[in-house]
Amino acid sequence: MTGEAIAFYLLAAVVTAFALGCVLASNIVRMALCLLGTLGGVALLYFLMAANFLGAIQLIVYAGGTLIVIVFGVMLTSRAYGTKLRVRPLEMIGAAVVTLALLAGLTAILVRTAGPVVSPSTPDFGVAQIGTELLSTYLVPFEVISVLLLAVMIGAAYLVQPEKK
Amino acid sequence: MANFTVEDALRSRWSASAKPRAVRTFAVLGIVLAVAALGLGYLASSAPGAGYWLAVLGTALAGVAAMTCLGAAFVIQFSRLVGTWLFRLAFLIFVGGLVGIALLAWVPALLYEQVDAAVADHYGAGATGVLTVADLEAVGWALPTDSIEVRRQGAVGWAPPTDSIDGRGKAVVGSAHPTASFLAYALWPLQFRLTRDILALVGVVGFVSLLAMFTIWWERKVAGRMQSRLGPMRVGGWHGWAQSMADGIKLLQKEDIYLEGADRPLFKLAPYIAFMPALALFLALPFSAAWICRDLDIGLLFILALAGIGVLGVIVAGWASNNKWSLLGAMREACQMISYEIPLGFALLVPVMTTGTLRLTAIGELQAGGFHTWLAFQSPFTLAAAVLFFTATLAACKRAPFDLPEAESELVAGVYTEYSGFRWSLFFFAEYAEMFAVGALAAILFFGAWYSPLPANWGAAWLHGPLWQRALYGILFNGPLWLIFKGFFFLFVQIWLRWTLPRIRLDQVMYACVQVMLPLSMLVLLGATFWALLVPHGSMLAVVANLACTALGVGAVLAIIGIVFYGYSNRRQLVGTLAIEHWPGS
Amino acid sequence: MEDKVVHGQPDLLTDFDRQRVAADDLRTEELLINMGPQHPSTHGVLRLMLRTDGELVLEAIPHIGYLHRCAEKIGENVTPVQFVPYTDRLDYLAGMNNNHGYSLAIEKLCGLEVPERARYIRVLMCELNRIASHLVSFGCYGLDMGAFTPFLYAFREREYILDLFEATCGQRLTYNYLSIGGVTQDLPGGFADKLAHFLDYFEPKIDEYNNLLSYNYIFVKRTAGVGVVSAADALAYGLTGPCLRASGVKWDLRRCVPYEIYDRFEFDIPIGIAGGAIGVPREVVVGDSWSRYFVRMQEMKQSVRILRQALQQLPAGEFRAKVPAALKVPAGEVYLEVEGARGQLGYLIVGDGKKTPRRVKIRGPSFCNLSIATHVCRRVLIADVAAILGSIDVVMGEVDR
Amino acid sequence: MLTIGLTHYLVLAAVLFCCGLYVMTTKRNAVGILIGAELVLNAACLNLVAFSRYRTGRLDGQIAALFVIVLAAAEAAIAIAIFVNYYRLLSTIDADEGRQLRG
Repeated sequence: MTGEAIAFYLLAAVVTAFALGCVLASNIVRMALCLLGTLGGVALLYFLMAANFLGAIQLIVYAGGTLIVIVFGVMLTSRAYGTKLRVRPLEMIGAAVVTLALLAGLTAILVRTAGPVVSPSTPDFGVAQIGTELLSTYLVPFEVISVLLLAVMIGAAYLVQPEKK
Repeated sequence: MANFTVEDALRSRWSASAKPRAVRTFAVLGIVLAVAALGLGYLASSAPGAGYWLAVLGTALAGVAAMTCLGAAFVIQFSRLVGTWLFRLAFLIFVGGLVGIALLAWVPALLYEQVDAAVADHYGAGATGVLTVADLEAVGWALPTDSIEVRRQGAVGWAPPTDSIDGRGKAVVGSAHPTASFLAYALWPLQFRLTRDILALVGVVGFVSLLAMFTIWWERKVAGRMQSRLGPMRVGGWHGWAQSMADGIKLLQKEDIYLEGADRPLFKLAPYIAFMPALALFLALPFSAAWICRDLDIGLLFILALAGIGVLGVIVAGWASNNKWSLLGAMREACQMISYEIPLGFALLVPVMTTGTLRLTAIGELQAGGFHTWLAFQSPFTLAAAVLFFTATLAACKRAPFDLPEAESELVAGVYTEYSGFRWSLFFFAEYAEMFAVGALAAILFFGAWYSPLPANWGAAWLHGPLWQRALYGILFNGPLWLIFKGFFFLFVQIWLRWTLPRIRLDQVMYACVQVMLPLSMLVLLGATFWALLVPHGSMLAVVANLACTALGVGAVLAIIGIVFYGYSNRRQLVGTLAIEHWPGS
Repeated sequence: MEDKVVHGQPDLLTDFDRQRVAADDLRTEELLINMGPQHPSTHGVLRLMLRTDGELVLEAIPHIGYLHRCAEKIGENVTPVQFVPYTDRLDYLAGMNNNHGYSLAIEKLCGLEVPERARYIRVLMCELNRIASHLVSFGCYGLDMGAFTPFLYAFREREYILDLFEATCGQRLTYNYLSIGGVTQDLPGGFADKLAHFLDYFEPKIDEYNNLLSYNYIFVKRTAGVGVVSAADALAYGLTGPCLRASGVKWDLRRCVPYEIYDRFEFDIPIGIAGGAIGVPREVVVGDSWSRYFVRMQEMKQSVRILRQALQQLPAGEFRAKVPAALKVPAGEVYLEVEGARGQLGYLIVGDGKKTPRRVKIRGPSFCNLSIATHVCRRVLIADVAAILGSIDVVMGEVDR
Repeated sequence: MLTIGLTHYLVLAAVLFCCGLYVMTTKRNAVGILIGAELVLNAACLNLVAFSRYRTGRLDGQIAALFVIVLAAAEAAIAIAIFVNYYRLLSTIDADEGRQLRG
């Protein structure tokens, strides 16, 4: 049993538990917290895969993001309507069947097509390399994304601005 | 004056059945945790890679928790004894702590290097292997003379010995000293990374706890002095130094109250969500080039991320309390955090851009050349970034004048309204830990990190001298004491501001962020970019700006010192005759 | 939700206000919050029902009566001399002023003549107590705004005044000192020196506190333009005291309807001044919280002036008129108002020849001043409610009586 | 089983993906659906990083994941803006019923 295996199984359990928490929670704030747990677990998985920068970014961006989700979850819902997310039993069963089937299918395919387990031979990339790559190989998508972010910022501001009467 | 002892605090609290129950609970918990720690430790010793890291974390946390629980059981069982004993020896403990910190500064250099040298001797440079106690016994304990130098230059943290330490002077091998046998047994565990990491984690946990306790007491003393009173004076001997300890014991025994209708799991969880990140960010916070638990190449991002997560605990606490004041406090906290992280991030980008690295030790090492090499004094923009950073951290730590989430005159106690006892104190541990962390971060990023204002190469010769010269070097030029000192300086400024300024209103907080700090920080970042592009290092303009900023910084420090000195020497005149004469009631 | 204009002050909207009004549009649910009876900034057991939209207070409704102690009814069942201690408990921060008003009313009804020295002692005590009361107001207001330190300073100075009171009458809070026909005992030896000493010490301190708190940028930003009460509104709601004067109405009973011996002293009536004048920050609007607060600070200076003059003129002589042991309240009715620390404190006493009055009615200034709270606390932030309440400076003992 | 490889991560990502899918289909709260979407996106990110680590040996996967994270943030911002508008139109929730403002 290697340390990586221990860590992976531990984190996988945590991530799965939190994801299931998201599924089972009926309260929006709890759901958001479970989401945070999942995201944190995934961030640790990134650390496990030596993607340190990505892990940290995940924590920063998603901590902020989840925060907003929670805040709006609190503000936009009330116990009367929002909290008890009433799910129709039929819908629930249907969704469960479909998702479980999908999961089973995916897992089966993944396991069957799994190649031999190889240890990664890649070096651990540093932040500098990511930066260099972003500004050389991936410069175009990088710029596109930044333009998109600007558009999103303006769009969101436009959407929530009070109506002129 | 009769001292208020722990026993006094306990006497009023314990019911007949509570004491044995608490002892039993703590003892059982402690044993379980100890077993868990041992198991995890065993796993960790065999686990390489990231799993090792997790296991170490688990081992250390479980170990600390086990020790805490067993200690609590012991203290509660023998509270009368412990109380009197503790408070008799108050001063000794205090002085011992100070001396301990001073000595600890050289542990990595003196002990770890020694063991590493022994390993290298035995297996050859660059190789790894495990020494037996007998091997260690054969090693003489003369200190490797230039190991400290190597450690300082290497700046490798507590990484495995093989990482970068090469070509260092060999330990002198001599005949077995009478104490060598004992030392060998004591030092044998130090050759394992696991031991060093656990020591580091225990050190971090201990430091954070002591930090919070000390800072709470200190804040009360500072507040008292600013308000022409004495502050805590009774518990303990000297100036009520044990006040936070007694408060802590009191808080531990308080009833854990839940509100009807509160979201209990979240309510219980929230203090931990707030506390754990505040604790964990110390893992990446360097106290000096060698004194760091994990020297991450994304250290700054890591700390920022954890600080962001801690806020979530406060928000969840406010929401789960089922109290409208708490909820309003949580909303304020959310507003404030989301807004102020942006100028904070921009301000942080300036030193990152100047130095070109996110690794905190690397940023720190660049400032070794004395006062004028500190990053804040490199250009007007870095200085502005330092000011912006400090202001934004005030808001991020919800300290006055940005303490809206707990604004006691508006929101009762804001998010903390419904918390009591231990959970309540956890929030404060988190708050003070974070306050110190941002202070230390300000020091690392802008104000010379663990270096004194004197250039570090001035006393370099002392590194090869006897122990006292090395210790003096550590005190005068370079070492964790300097970072702690700087961190506490910024902490003091935070305390000072809190007891001086009124609170800002919510809309003004948002206004200050969005309309003032955000554009300013953007301009500063832009300016710093152009400065880096257009002003070459060593050019006339750069030197002039450097000198001017340094002069400004020196002037500010001298002004503060002058004000303090003036205030202290004229305190009687300043307060007024009446206050001194205690008139006319006496 | 209906009116987008801040009620009663359409021309005083600051940029902040506009932002706040605009923020209204993001409608979230309305929240009913109980501010009090246990709340740090309601100064006692006031309970405010806040109807808020997030942080924005739509309406604040004061609920009072938590400290009702039947003072008026007790007044009808005890003799006037016995009732004096009860008046101490009305406005417990300015007990001397309460004693004063009641004593004056009874004296007027019974036709008692008070000796000169007693009148001067009364003025001394009332003005000292006014300073003490304003100091509490100043300190607590800082506390409401999140500034802790001025509170301790204010209480330090107040402590000296209380020491003076203790030396004089043995009490520090409820004095029972200004009694019917004069004062209960003469001033202790050395009082004049001690008081002069205190005044010399205290007067410069006021400027120090102005520099510390009144002109603090954050403090001004928090209070200036918040809770503006126009002069017309102030008069309509029956505001008196500093609250009225801050709205620009130069009305002080000590000067306008002089009672006791106040016509013998020279002093100014500080009123609220619009921002930009000397010593007034730019943001200040007449009648806002800062004006109310600052009027008190200035009044302390005026009180010091009065105290100095009274101390200089203090005559020798009797300290108390001969009051019949069984004082009967003659048939008739008297209504008398004095300028208390918080405004006009009125006593209506109806006698019918018995030992006890038939009716005692007290006009507590805080009660009327508090009534403006609902009017002003509209479309303000929760933090502003604390600012407004603190600047009105209510004492619940007087509101509930 | 004891050595961790690509398949392990892919299966975990599949689990995450299915959880997210389920949340998206069943929850009726808009914010809940957003949370489901975040789960799905995370599953995708995990895949990208795992492939980058175990197959390509280059940074491309990490950078793609970086883009996904940024896009997810942008998506959340727009989604929340839409929810606010939606709520503004249909704000029929009783204000003073029991625990106000609770989620």
